[in-house]
Amino acid sequence: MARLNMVSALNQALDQEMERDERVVILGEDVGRNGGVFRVTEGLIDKYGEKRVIDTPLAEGAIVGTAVGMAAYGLRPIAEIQFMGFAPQAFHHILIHVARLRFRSRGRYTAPMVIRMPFGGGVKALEHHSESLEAIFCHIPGLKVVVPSTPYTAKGLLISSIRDPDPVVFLEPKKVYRAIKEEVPEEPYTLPLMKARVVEEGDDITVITWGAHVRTALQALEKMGDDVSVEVIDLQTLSPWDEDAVLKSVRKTGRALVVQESPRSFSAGSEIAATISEKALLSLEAPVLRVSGWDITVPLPKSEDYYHVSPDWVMWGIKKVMEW
Amino acid sequence: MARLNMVSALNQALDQEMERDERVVILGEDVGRNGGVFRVTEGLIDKYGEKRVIDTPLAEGAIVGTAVGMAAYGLRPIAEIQFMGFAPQAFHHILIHVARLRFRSRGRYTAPMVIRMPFGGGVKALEHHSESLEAIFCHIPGLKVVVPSTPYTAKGLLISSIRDPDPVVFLEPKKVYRAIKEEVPEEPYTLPLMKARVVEEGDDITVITWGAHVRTALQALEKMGDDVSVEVIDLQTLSPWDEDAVLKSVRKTGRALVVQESPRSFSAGSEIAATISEKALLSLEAPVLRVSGWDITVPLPKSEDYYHVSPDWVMWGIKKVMEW
Amino acid sequence: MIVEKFNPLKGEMFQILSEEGKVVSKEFAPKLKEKDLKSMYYNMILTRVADEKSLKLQRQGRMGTFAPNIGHEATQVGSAFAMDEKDWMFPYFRDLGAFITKGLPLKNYFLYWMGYEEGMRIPENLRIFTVNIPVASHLPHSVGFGMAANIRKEKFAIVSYFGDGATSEGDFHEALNFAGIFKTPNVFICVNNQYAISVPRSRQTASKTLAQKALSYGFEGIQVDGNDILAMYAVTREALSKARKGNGPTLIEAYTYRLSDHTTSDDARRYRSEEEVKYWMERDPIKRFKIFLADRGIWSEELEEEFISKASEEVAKAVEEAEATPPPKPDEVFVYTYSELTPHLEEQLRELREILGGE
Amino acid sequence: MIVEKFNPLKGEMFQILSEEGKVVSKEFAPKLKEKDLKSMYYNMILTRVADEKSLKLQRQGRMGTFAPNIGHEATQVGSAFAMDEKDWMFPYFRDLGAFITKGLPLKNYFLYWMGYEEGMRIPENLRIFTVNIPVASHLPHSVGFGMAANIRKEKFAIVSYFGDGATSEGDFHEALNFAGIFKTPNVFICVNNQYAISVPRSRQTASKTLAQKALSYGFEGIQVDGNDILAMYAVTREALSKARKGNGPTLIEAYTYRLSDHTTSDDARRYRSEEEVKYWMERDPIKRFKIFLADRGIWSEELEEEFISKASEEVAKAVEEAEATPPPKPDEVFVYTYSELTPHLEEQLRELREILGGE
Ligand SMILES: Cc1ncc(C[n+]2csc(CCOP(=O)(O)OP(=O)(O)O)c2C)c(N)n1
Ligand SMILES: Cc1ncc(C[n+]2csc(CCOP(=O)(O)OP(=O)(O)O)c2C)c(N)n1
Ligand SMILES: [Mg+2]
Ligand SMILES: [Mg+2]
Repeated sequence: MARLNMVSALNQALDQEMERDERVVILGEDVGRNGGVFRVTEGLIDKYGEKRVIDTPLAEGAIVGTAVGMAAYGLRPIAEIQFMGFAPQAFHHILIHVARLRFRSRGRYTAPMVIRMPFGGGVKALEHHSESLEAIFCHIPGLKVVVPSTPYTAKGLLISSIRDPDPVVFLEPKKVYRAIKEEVPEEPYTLPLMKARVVEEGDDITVITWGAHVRTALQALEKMGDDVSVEVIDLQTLSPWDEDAVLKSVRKTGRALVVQESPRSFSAGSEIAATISEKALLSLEAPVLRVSGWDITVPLPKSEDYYHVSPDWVMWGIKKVMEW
Repeated sequence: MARLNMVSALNQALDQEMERDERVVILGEDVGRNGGVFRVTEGLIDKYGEKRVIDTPLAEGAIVGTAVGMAAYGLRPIAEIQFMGFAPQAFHHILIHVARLRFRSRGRYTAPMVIRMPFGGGVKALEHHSESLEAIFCHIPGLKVVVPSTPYTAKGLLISSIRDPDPVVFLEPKKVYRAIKEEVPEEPYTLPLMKARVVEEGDDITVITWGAHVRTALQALEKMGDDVSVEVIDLQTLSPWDEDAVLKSVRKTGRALVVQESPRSFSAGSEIAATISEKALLSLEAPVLRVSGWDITVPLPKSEDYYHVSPDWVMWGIKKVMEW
Repeated sequence: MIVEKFNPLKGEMFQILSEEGKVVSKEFAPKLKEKDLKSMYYNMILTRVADEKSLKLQRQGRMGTFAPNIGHEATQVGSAFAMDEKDWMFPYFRDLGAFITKGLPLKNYFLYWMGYEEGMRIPENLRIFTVNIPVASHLPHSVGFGMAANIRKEKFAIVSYFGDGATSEGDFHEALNFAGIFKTPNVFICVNNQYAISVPRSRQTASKTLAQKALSYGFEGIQVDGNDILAMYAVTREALSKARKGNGPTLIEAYTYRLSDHTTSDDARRYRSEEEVKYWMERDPIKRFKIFLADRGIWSEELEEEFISKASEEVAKAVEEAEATPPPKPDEVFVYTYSELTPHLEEQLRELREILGGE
Repeated sequence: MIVEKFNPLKGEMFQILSEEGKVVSKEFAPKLKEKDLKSMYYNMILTRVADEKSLKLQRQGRMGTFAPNIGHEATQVGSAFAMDEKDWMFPYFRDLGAFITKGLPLKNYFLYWMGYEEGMRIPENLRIFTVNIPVASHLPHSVGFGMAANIRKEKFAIVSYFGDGATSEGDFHEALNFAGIFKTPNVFICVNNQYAISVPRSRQTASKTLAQKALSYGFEGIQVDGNDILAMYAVTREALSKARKGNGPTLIEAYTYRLSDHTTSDDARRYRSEEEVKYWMERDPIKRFKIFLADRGIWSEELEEEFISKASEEVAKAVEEAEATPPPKPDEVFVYTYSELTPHLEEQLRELREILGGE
């Protein structure tokens, strides 16, 4: 088993699915000759040709829009949006069509497709290159929103997403892309969608997170030592999310902290906090807090550390919930 | 004082602000000659001319995008999106520019503008004509999201929104447009943004709602009689919302129900429920519930009653919280 | 090739039947059998009858807001008649004649506008996409079909319909640009009916014609008399055959007029003059084709009556069936959200049932 | 009028200086004083020097990812030199020469690319909009300025810059369509540098030129040799004056080449050949202008050295100032969200301070 980073794991997933199923095609800006600006699609055009790895003109709306057509026709398109900050240009297609085609046509047409996009920041990026807009996609019925946090889960979740009959918005935490390596089986494998993963078991508090902040949470745990026994849950699929897993954990620990990168208000964390508070109220020994980005635009590199949750912030949050 | 419906009250607000401040201009599809498909801009082109009441080509992106330019230049544009279901076409401008221009330019440029749009359903409308996407706008830092519920508040809130130095997404519940009349002062007046309004005082439970469902809630109260003493709060500004008013009420009643039209998950109601549960945990005698639309596409007229919250649903929700 | 002969930049418009119903471009006149000509005429009549019935139903509250087609029959029927069964049709929201011609059961049409999603469950054997309400947003989808055809090396063409207003949307531009780059088998039919609700064509874009916009995308555009069913048929047929041969897309601007209100919620008198409407009433596409058919000895009073009564029956039957359709059940609004009902939707459906049961 | 003489549909491209630096269209050659010619040349040099410094800083980790301008100096400086102080400039993300020429302090530029929002607080007296990262999305804003100018009856023009890739976005289309309809005083300068990251111009659109896209919007488009600073100056000047007179917008396609990588994160060798780059290296716009200046006796070795050392000093000073700028304080990321700090942001700021203080 090779130790791969997330970029390689994703590349392997794409490669193997294209090999396995000739309906799978990739389209997007610079995904062909250039292999994608993050190199996730590297080498695929040489192997599968221009017809299946499609360098498109610069237009996110049409990338997603034509993918809807391909999917409805019977292909399995994987559309790459170069950065999440440019997904809004395709937002009407995602909301109005990707998510609703099945509903609108009473199942005659469907849009089984994956919209991949790197997201999140903390990597000294340009404006609009550090967005965490997941809450917006999560609010759209008909979409599945999947967020891997490690190379291993990235491969399995991407394969599952490609094979899923429903459209998947697949968010790739770019801070993780090359930051960690882990053992990734060579052969294709799937991981279930809509299922969370307990990353770390614990009894005192449940930390619920996803994407890059799974790592941040683990780093916090390392720094903290053993005083508090923390259960860390990686949601993996953010919508529809795995309520059962979260509630089960919180009923055990009695305390919960959501750690997320996006602005706090009207966020994914709000939904999680609301649902825990609604359904596990009697188990709660403290309010559910959210450690998160602030309700501001993600700042440029010189001030990005004021925005991005660090292990210390997580520790602060855990402490706050524990001491409540 | 005349009894006006919401359409007339809004029309009066627009008229008076155009009269008062020649920087105010209106643009959108069919807003001129036709007076808007809901007639909110009726008569304004005759009074203020084609230069200030601008019939645009059919392109929501450019309607908002050019309004950003006008606002940055020093005008006070009011952009009309014909139906909220077509706002996604302008979403990138709203997210990337309207909300961020001040931040991006460190205050050198700002976008004081109003984006008006009719929203919500329950009026036997076509596909995409019954949307409640407010949660998405609420999640965007830099925007104010304002939702009137009555003719009187509509006029005052619209005038405040036009005069506000920040961009406002102004959501007009089309179910209310012509449904109720009330006394509306002839002279211009403002109502504070970011302030909720207690519509009905009560002691047993707080119902938090906005837009068309303020009326639904009141109808429920009427049907219910005096068994339960319900406090009804109309948020008016949905983001940034008036936490203090809501928390004060819930600390008094100990119970809360959010009533909203949009899908439930990752919704505006989630934020409100999460915040109440976080900040008023010890006051809560029951979990905060959400009576809302389901996590589905708003159905066409023949099944819309399965989607839209009715007074009976609100009663059901109140009962559920009270009996918990 | 027709498209080579009519240059939109020079303001040339393709026509076969003059306004008086005479053949003016013999060279391009299609050779259609009497049976086909009759069938085209019948579809025009059927469209008109269904439209008029819909207006009545709407007024009686038996149908919701809808977009009438009166004046568009030649554009719709002529172009759709040129399609093969294997060709795909991407409609917009004002496409009754094309639907009928392509074979959509009228019942589906009525169901949809009566407010049943069921109406847009297009029968499996028909290559018709669902109605598209958000202006121009179906154009990228239709180009996606074209890209799929190329990828799969399948030989079919795709017709997408849209209005003059649609040309202003970013989607129009992005879709046609992709079509040009990927040389897809698309035929774009822009139904220029002179208005987008109240906004006149001259306010929609400063370009002289809509057809010339094709130049931006590296393929041909042509302006066609959209009230001339033979011209619409001929030009669409040519474009479809070009598309199927792999020679890329075509933009057809069908120059016509909306004789009715925009929708039943609209009052067109607010923004256009009686004279203008009268001018176009005289150019009714059905009347024009009738003269042509009469000149050939195909049309007669009896035929007209027969067609009208047959159409009325068809329509009545479709309406009856549609109205007899039971209202959807609660689960129907849930089950088409995902391929399977998710746990949270199951829970919500239970809640809905509880609420409804409690009433 | 230049635009009337060069028809993009016929593949005609406007040029004043041939590749050998000779004047080929005397008729249109601008009458510029020696002082101005020198100033233009200096700005080209300054742009190049600042660019090369930036590349060094980036490699040393003193600057973030940024988009170099090498090869674009004629397009940028020539066009910006044609602007009046009252004219507005809407930059995209690769516009250093235009920034410099329009007067933006270099310090601002460095601040921005070093990661300070402060860099885009454009000094009050300058009519420059902020850098625009999302491709093409600033075009509607610039048209909004044009609409405002018309509404207010003010006489200024607006130049917006964007790349060849930008022409594929819906925003390009919608903006230019509005400009055509409202006859705004906009000058759209499309910097066709043959690539959008790795995607070649031929893959971006099937239209023969980008300039001809103006036909879709009812105004003129022209293709210009973007490596010819005099042509860029002359054509922009004409378009600006047309705009200010109320005669509507113009689309200028500046035909040039990006000699560098797309950004410092890019490796252009992955998608283009050495020969191609070499071909264009020989057409370096600075070299061409130098020959012209030398022919006139304006350029000399001493002048060159003087300019380079002056430019280097300017750049060094700006970098020094930028690097001496203290890091932003926590409140700076909060206070520009709304006109006033809202209660919830106050609370969050307190929380941030608490977290930071606790470290
Ligand atoms: C994206 C979008 N914006 C606005 C609307 C509202 N609307 C419905 S039809 C219409 C005008 C369409 O005009 P045109 O494209 O010319 O088609 P026509 O109705 O004339 O057939 C408008 C603005 C819509 N359906 N979609
Ligand atoms: C809307 C949007 N999509 C994608 C990107 C990522 N991106 C940055 S520059 C670029 C290529 C731009 O090409 P072009 O317009 O030709 O300008 P150039 O970089 O060549 O000067 C892309 C795809 C972006 N910034 N904005
Ligand atoms: Mg029209
Ligand atoms: Mg380029």
